[in-house]
Amino acid sequence: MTANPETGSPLWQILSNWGSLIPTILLLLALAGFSIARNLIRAALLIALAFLSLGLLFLSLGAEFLAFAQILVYVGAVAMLMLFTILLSRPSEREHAAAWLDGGELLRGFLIGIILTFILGMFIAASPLASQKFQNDFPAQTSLSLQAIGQALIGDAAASFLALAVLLTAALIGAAILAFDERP
Amino acid sequence: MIEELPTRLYAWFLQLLQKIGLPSIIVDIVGAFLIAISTCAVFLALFALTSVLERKILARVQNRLGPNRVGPFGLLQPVADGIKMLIKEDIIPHNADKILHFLAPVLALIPSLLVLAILPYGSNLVPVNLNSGLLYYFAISAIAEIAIFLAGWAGNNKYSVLGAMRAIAQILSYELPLATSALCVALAAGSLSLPQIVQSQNNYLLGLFPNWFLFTPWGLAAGLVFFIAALAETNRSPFDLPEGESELVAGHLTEYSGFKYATFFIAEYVGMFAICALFVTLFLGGWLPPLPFLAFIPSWIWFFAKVCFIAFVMIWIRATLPRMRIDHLLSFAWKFLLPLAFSAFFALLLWHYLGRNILSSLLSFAFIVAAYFALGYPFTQRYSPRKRTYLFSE
Amino acid sequence: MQIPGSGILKGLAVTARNMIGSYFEPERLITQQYPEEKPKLPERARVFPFLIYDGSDPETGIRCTSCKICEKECPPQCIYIVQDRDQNGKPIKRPKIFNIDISVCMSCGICVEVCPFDSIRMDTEFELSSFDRFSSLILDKSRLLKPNSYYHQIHPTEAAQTDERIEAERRKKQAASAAKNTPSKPTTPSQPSTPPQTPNSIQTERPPASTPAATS
Amino acid sequence: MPLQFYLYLSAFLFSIGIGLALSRKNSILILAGIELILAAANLNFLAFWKHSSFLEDPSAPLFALFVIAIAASEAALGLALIIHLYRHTGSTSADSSNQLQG
Repeated sequence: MTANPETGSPLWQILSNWGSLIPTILLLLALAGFSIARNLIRAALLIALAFLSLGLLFLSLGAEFLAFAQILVYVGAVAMLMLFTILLSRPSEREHAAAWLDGGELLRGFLIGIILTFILGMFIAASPLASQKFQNDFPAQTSLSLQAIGQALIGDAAASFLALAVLLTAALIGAAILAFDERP
Repeated sequence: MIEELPTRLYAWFLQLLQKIGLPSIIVDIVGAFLIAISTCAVFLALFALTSVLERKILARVQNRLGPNRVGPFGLLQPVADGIKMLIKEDIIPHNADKILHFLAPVLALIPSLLVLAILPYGSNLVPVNLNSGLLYYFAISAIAEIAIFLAGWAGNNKYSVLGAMRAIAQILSYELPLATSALCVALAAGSLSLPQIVQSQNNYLLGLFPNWFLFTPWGLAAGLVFFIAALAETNRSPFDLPEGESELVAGHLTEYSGFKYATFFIAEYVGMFAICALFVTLFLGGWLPPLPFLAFIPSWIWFFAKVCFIAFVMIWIRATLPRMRIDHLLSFAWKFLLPLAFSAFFALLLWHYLGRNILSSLLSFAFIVAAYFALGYPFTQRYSPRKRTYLFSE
Repeated sequence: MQIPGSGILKGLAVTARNMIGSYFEPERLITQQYPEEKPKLPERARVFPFLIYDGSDPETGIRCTSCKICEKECPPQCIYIVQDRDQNGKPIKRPKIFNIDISVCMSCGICVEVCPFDSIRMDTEFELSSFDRFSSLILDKSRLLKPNSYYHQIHPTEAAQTDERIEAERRKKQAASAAKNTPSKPTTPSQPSTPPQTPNSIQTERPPASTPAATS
Repeated sequence: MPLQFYLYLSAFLFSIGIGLALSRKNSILILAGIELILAAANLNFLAFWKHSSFLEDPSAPLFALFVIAIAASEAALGLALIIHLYRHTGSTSADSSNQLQG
C-alpha cells in the first residue's frame, strides 16, 4: 500500500504540473504579511512560514533532500535564532511600534522591489530561454537520488565540503563568542 | 491472510470507488486521504489507550490500583478525560496574542501527526516511501520547537516564556545526539529511507539471532543514546522539567486550559509514539519477526508490539527516575550523550571497515565499553562543589 | 569502580518487582474502594461530638444534666443549651434544646474532657455533607442523641472504661449511703476515692433519679 | 510548471528581499530580507536544474545545499552581531548604529 501513486496516475500528473502553485501562494501571502507585520514576533513567524513554503516549492521541484534540508535549517534553526534574538534584544514598546514604518520607507522599499522585478522580468522575457519550448513532462524518476549527492560530496566536491565544515564551525564559535555576555 | 489485510482492504475500496464511476483523480485523492486518516486514527487510538495504561502502570508500581471506575478496568477513562477537557472553560489571558495563542497547539499537533507518514508499519505498509525519510523526520520535528516557543510567548506570562526557553534549550541540545545516533544507523544501512533501513536488518545470524542494529556492538551505544535523547525530545520522564509542576507551574503550558491543553497532550503522546516507532524501525528491525519461523504472525502486529514494548519501557522509566535539574540535564547531553554518540559512530567505522565479522564486533565492543566507562566516570563521582565564580550575580 | 548507570538499573529492578508483585500478592494493594467499602478508621478517630443516653428511651435515659460547662468551655462556642423546665416552671436537670453547629465545631474534644457526667463523646460518622449551608449543619438534640451501645461500638475500650468508672462511683455512693443509714458501725474513714481515670476533676452528687443502668 | 514561472517567481522573491531589506528599521528583519535573497538564488538553481536535461548531475542541488549552509552560518553570525550591537547601542534599529560615520 505504498502511497506513492505510480507516476503515470492522473493525481501525480496534476501534482507534478500544478503542484508548485500552493506553496507559491503560501509564499506570497507570507511575504505580504511579513512586509506589513507590526509585531516583531509575528514578522519572524511569517518569515518562518515563507521558508517553509520555499521548502515545499523545492519539494515540488523534485529536490527532496534540499527541501527537508531547507526546512530543517531555516525553519528549525534560523527562524528560532531570530525569535531568540528578538527576545534577547527586548525591543521596548516604542521600538515595537517603530517596527511599523512611517509610510515613506515602506513605499521606498516597495518601489525598489517593484522596479527591480520589472527590470529582471524584462531580461527574463528577452532571454532566449523564454522562447525555447522546454520539455514540460517530467521524467519518471522525478526526485533526485541521494546517492548522487553523496558521491558528489565525497567525490569531486570533497574539498569544498570540508571548507564548508570549517566555515560552519568558525561561524558557530564566532556567534557564541559574540553573543556571550561578558558583564563582570 | 491477515498479513495483507490492510493492503487488500485498501485496494478493494479503491476498486469499489472506480466501479461507482468516480473520475480517477477523485479516487486517488480519496485513497490518499484514507491512508492519512487511518494512520492518524491508529495513533490517536494508541494515545487514548496509553493515557489510561500509563496511569495504571504508574499506579501498579506504587502498589495501588489506578483508574478502574470508568468502564471495565477503567478503559473508558480517556472518554471521560476527553469530555472533561471539552467541557472545561478555555481561558485566553488578558492581552495575550489571540492568533498565536490559538496557533500554538495547532502547530504542536501538526508535526507530530505529519511525522507518522514515513514510518514503515508493515512489509509494504508505508504511507509515503520517501528516500530521505529520516531527514524528513528531523525536519518536521524542528517545527515543533516553534510551537513550544509560541505556546510560551503567546501566554503573555513571564514564567511561561522562561519555561519555553528551557524546553527549547533542552530539545535543541538533545537533537544533536538524536541525529548523530540516527546517522550511525543510516550509515550502517546505507540509506536514509526507513523501509531500506528495515530491509538491511533482515538477515538472521546462524538462523537464531536477528541481527538488528541494537544487537551490534556500536548499535548498543547508539540505541542507548537515541533512547535517552528520545526521552528528552518528547519532554518525558526524567527530562520533563519544562512542564515540571514543582518548578514552573506548567512551563509553557501554563496559560492553556480546556481543549487547547488537551491538544498539547495529544501532540506529546503521539510524538512519544512516533519516536518509539522510529526507535523500533532504526534499532529493533521495524516489522521483522525476532525469529525466522515466527514470520506467520503478520508484520504490522510485530511492529506495534515492539512499539508498545518501547512505550512501556518509557513509562517504566517515568515511574522510576526523579526529574533532572536543568544544568545537570544539559551537561548530561553535552558531556555524556554527544561524545558517546560520536564514539558509537567511530565504533561503527571499526565494525564496518574491518569486515562485519566476530573479530571486528569484539574490537568495536571493547571500544564502546571503554568509551562508556571513560565518559560515565565523572557522573559516578560524588558531586564536589568547587568554588563557583558567578558571572551575573554579584 | 561503580559502573555508570547501575544505580538506574537497580531502581528499575525495584519498580519492576513492585509492579509484578502487585499482580501476584493482592494484599500489597492499598486502594480502598471508598463508597463500597467503608474505611476502617483507627480506634481513637473522632469527628463531631454526640450525646449518650442509657437504656432505650432517649428522653429519659439522657445523661446530660444541662450543667452548661461544655457550652462555656467550647473554644468556638458552637454548643447551645437551654435547660428544660417541668410544667410549673421549676428547672429540671435535663436540656430542652441542645444544638451543636458542626460547621463551627473544630472537633477539639474539650467538651468531652470537661463533661462531669460523661454524657458527650466524639463520634466517628463523617458523611455529614448537606445541600444548604445553615440549617442542616446545626445538629439538634434528636440527631445528637445516640445509645450507649453505639458508643461501645465505635470506641469499645474507652466506653468500657467509662462504664466501669460510672459503676465504681455508683457502688462507692451506695456504700457511702449504706454507711450513713447504719450509724452503729464505727465510721470507718471512707476509703480514699480512687483517683478518677478520666481527668474530670469535678465530683458532683449524681441525682438519685438517673437510673444507673449500665448496659454492656 | 514551465521554467519561466520559476524564473519570474525567483526574480520577484529576489527583489522583494532587497525591498524588505531596505525598507525595514529593525536590523533583525533586515537580516531576514537578506535570507530571502539567498533563498531566491537557490530557487533559480533548482529551477534550471529541473528543466535541464541532465538530471543525474547533482551539481545544482549540491550548490543549493552549500548556499543553505552558508546562509545559516551567516544568519547565526548576523544575529550574534545584532545582539552585540543591541548591548552597545541599546536598540536594534539600524539607524541607531551610525557611530562609524566620521
